[in-house]
Amino acid sequence: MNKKEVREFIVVENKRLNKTNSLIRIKSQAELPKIMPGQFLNIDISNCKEIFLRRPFSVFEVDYANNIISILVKVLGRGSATLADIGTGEKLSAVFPLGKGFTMPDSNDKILLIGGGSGTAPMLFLAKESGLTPENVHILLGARSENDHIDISDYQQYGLIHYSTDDGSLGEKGFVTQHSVFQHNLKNFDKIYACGPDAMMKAVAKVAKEKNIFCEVSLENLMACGFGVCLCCIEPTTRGNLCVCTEGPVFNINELKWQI
Amino acid sequence: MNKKEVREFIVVENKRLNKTNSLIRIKSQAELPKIMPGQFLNIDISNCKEIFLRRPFSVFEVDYANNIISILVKVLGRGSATLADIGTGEKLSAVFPLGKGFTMPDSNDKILLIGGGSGTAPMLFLAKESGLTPENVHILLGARSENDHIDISDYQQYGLIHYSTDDGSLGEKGFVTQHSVFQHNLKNFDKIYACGPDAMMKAVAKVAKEKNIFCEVSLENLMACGFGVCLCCIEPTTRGNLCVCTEGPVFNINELKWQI
Amino acid sequence: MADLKVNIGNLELKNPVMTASGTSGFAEELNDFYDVSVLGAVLLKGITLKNRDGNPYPRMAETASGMLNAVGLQNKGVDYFIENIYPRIRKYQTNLIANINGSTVEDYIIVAEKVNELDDIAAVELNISCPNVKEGGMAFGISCPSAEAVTREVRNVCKKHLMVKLSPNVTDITEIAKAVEGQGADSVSLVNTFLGMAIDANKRKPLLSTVTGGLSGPAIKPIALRMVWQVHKAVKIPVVGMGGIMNATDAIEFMLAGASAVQVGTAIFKDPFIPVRIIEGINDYLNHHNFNAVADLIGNLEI
Amino acid sequence: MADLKVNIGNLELKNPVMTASGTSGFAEELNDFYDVSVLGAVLLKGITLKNRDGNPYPRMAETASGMLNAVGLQNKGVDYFIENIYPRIRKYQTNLIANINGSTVEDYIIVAEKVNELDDIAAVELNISCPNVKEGGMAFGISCPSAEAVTREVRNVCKKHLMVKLSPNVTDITEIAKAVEGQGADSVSLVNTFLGMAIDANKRKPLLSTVTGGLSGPAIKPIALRMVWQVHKAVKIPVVGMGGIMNATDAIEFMLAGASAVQVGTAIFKDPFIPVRIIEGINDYLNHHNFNAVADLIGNLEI
Ligand SMILES: Cc1cc2nc3c(=O)[nH]c(=O)nc-3n(C[C@H](O)[C@H](O)[C@H](O)COP(=O)(O)OP(=O)(O)OC[C@H]3O[C@@H](n4cnc5c(N)ncnc54)[C@H](O)[C@@H]3O)c2cc1C
Ligand SMILES: Cc1cc2nc3c(=O)[nH]c(=O)nc-3n(C[C@H](O)[C@H](O)[C@H](O)COP(=O)(O)OP(=O)(O)OC[C@H]3O[C@@H](n4cnc5c(N)ncnc54)[C@H](O)[C@@H]3O)c2cc1C
Ligand SMILES: Cc1cc2nc3c(=O)[nH]c(=O)nc-3n(C[C@H](O)[C@H](O)[C@H](O)COP(=O)(O)O)c2cc1C
Ligand SMILES: Cc1cc2nc3c(=O)[nH]c(=O)nc-3n(C[C@H](O)[C@H](O)[C@H](O)COP(=O)(O)O)c2cc1C
Ligand code: FES
Ligand code: FES
Repeated sequence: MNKKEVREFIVVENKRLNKTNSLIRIKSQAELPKIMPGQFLNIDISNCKEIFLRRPFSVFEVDYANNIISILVKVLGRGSATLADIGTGEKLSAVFPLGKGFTMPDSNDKILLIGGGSGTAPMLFLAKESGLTPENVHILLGARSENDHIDISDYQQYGLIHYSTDDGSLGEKGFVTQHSVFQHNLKNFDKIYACGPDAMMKAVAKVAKEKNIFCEVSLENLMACGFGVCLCCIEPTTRGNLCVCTEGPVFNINELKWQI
Repeated sequence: MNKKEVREFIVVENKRLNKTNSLIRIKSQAELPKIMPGQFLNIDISNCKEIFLRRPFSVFEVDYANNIISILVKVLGRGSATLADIGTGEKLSAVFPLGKGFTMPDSNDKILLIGGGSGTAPMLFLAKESGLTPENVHILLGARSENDHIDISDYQQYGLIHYSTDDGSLGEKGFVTQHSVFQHNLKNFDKIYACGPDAMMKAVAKVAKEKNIFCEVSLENLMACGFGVCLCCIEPTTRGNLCVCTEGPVFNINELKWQI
Repeated sequence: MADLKVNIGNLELKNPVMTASGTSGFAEELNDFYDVSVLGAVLLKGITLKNRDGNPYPRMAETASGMLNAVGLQNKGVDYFIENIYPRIRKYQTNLIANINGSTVEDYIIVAEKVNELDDIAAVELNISCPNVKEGGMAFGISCPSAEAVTREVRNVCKKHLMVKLSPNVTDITEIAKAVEGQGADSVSLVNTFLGMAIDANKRKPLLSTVTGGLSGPAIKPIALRMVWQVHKAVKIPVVGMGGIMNATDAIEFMLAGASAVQVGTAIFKDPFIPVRIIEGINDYLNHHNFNAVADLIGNLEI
Repeated sequence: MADLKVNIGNLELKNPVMTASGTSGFAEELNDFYDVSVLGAVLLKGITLKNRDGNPYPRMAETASGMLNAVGLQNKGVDYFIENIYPRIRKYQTNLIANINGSTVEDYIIVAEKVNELDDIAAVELNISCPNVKEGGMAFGISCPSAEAVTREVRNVCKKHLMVKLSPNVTDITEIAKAVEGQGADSVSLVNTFLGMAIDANKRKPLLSTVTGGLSGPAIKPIALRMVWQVHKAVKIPVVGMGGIMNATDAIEFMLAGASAVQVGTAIFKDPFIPVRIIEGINDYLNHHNFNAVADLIGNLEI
């Protein structure tokens, strides 16, 4: 296994993408180790008085040339709100790289990436790193409304982008599982990957299981340590209770004991 | 007694005066009540994760026209260090005005103001507000070395400034009580006021007591509430244990039970 | 506006937010900031039979999300209170509750008898849990027989609502709660402070003159909440909850755990307006979650 | 470099900094960050006779300057440990200490006997203070007779240094400490977590699947420090202190209060390097204050 570290980064950019999402780029002095899509950082939000533990965030992008890691932060509570306000030039300590990444697709695979809410980052990172031609990568993002979506037109070079919104204000109306790509073309995909709200992942997993399509999901269980010592983040699996932070966050849906 | 308030101010200036002292100006939207020299604010240092309670700081200057209060912050520990780094535009909550001020001098009094360390602010405020002609106000500031003194040449309009330093790098060498003003001319003064380290105030009080000169000191006992409800800040006096935050911080030395 | 009234037995409160004893003086200090009549009740600073100077300075040490105090019940005695303080504060349109203390059972009895005569004192909080006095105090509150004895004797003389304040420094707080309930307590309030200690590593000395002191503030909230929940299940009399309440959410958690009302203590040192904001915040919560009355929250936790 | 060696009875430590059980896995996870041989000792995750799944998710809730956990001793049982984990970790050049647990006294005895056979386990920490299991656990540690019984029985079979880990959820921790000392404990370690609770006010549900859990972190430090001080004065065997230690100053405070060594727990979740920095910080403190040896700090508090 890779050595893990606690490293201090400097915030080099913090861009508000919409009402609740920010893109934060952090730079390290030293070289970065190889980071896989699905892996995450555990970040010390040091000037939030109300929180005590670190907060986990998926890696969204890695710029190895400049030693920069990007994350997408969705404001959910006290810690994420403070992080979303961090200033350029401020220091940020992260424990990384944590967790195991996604099973990378085979070179002739056609894949569907489904993201929602705070689960968008690992999906886009996987799209970029998949090494597949854009036609074989479909990215389906769900949100409540157009305003909740972030602009990801950059990712057209890595895949075909589909949107769904609860109110129909962008892309197709309804949940991601009601989207035409999902409804009609699911059998075309060799692998499905999903990250987002529990209900979304379960809805995806249910159909993937029925149709017997390979499907991995990335879980966001509450964490204390992030590196396997506290046993707080466990998920019941066919191999017993496993730590999401070390054995995950990515799991094949066939391993999970979800009631779906 | 004056009504007390919890008010939100905006930091309009933060100037580093020397290695450990900063001048911070905070502005209120609303009009300021009359504040007396010796009174203080209890400040919420909201982005210092390590501290829980507010921290008391004396009022250094009041600009009633612009609703601005100034304080002098000497870095001592975690809270004062964070406060000294506060940025312009940031919010700052203060409970104020707290405590009772100094007994104001009579119009024909000659007074000696002795300040050291974090006790400088109330002395300078008193010099300014005394209403006396500059010849009748002597300001004696003590510090370890020239670098620990702040530049107070502005205050020449309010009084005669004397310095003492432990190493003789500015003014006379030695403690404030060894300074020539103190040694030779003490009997000329009708009132002595002092604020600073305990040892300094006690040395001043000892001599004032011997020579039977009116002398008030401003204490800096540890405080939890700052407005008289916790009884943590008490000082033994001839009237029993009194709260420094409500019955002080200014006390006549004859009231105090100091072993001097 | 939701219905914020709660009853603690025969004690009626306009809302469930009280300020805790030793953290709100004799109500006057808070009244310098706002009209204390908005509060459900004010618990007065602990009083004893005779004048007490309290413990020497330093009496306070800050800790992570909390503080230690070793005030030691400084007060001028019950007679001074009756002659000099009570006449000034009796006008406040809120429930004033006397927090009574003693080194011996006899002390408690005499203070309780004197308080009987004060029409504008709504209730008595029997403090058997002060960790900062050498005699009496917490010693009464950490064993069932002594808690029973003092409660029984005070109950015999006390004509007012009798709230017994429990110490958290025990193996099983429900045993003590049941013991005082058995002796006629009208309600229990919990928790008082936890016995703690702080050290100045550089000076190699304790930070408090008394070495140990009482821990309060958000640090203790999870333990206090657990105790309130346990006691609520164990007794039939109303429970008044406290320990680290800083905002309306905290207060609501205590009520869901079974408290009929709450006391706000250390939070007042951070901001004397916190009790007022908690009242407003509870009202907002009730509206947002479609409750008509705050009383509907009491013990309303889905397990 | 000051002399950092300390002896806990017959147990020699290169320095007084251990990592606490349940917060440092089986040492391997920390070894991903740095060489664990720099540590005085590593307390291994609690083991039981049989496989335990632990409690359902969610098992964790953040609190002010602390956290609640309700892990419930998830582990694969002592045999799995011996066959699969011990062979991998025995190579670490630090004292590995097994934290043993049981639902019954017999459980404890069998686990202790099995651990006897493991040459590279330096000592046994007898956990009679886990608040997160239905049977056994804390129940053993909160009454003198049961604490005595389990200590006596394990002492009878245990050939290693026997450290007994005490629960803080008691009225008088010195009574329990004296009880286990009387039955042959070589040392005591304290404190385990405080029983606490957290509630989601919006959902009106407990945040932990088990309703209550164990509170750890800086929030509990003042209480833990007081208990270490009391126990140090009450017993002759060495005391190992813990509870909210985040930095070298905290660790030094525990040693001044009477701890011969310390354990670092929850702090590791914030930063796995904290134990290493504490070792460095203690060394700096000793140099700065002109102490030759860390052992000079133990109980060196001026009252
Ligand atoms: C492996 C992993 C990767 C993640 N990647 C991202 C990412 O790329 N971008 C992103 O925006 N978010 C991500 N998250 C979620 C992120 O960690 C949480 O949103 C954040 O911790 C919330 O902290 P807070 O202080 O703002 O919320 P709090 O104020 O602590 O809590 C607000 C609410 O959120 C819930 N909550 C708190 N922490 C978590 C958590 N870890 N998981 C689920 N619910 C939680 C609380 O129960 C509470 O209801 C990830 C989480 C995990 C475990
Ligand atoms: C009425 C009053 C007026 C004051 N006016 C000023 C002022 O104008 N300018 C100024 O710079 N300072 C002033 N002080 C002192 C100032 O409040 C403390 O320096 C500050 O609280 C230290 O906080 P900290 O978090 O930096 O220190 P901490 O990290 O909390 O402690 C560092 C060290 O300082 C000691 N300490 C902490 N608080 C106090 C305190 N209130 N009094 C004495 N020692 C303390 C601690 O015991 C510790 O040894 C005043 C204090 C009082 C009571
Ligand atoms: C400085 C201080 C003084 C206190 N004095 C008393 C007292 O006189 N009588 C009493 O019953 N409790 C006293 N307490 C305890 C509080 O009333 C309350 O029980 C405790 O602080 C826990 O609540 P909190 O965390 O909200 O402060 C005191 C607490 C503090 C911090
Ligand atoms: C997540 C977690 C798991 C724990 N598991 C154990 C355990 O298995 N055995 C044990 O004796 N103590 C266990 N503890 C208690 C710690 O060892 C320690 O006693 C306690 O956390 C106080 O120290 P701290 O504040 O430094 O964490 C656990 C604590 C935490 C936070
Ligand atoms: S978060 Fe600690 S084991 Fe996963
Ligand atoms: S600081 Fe609370 S009474 Fe003075």
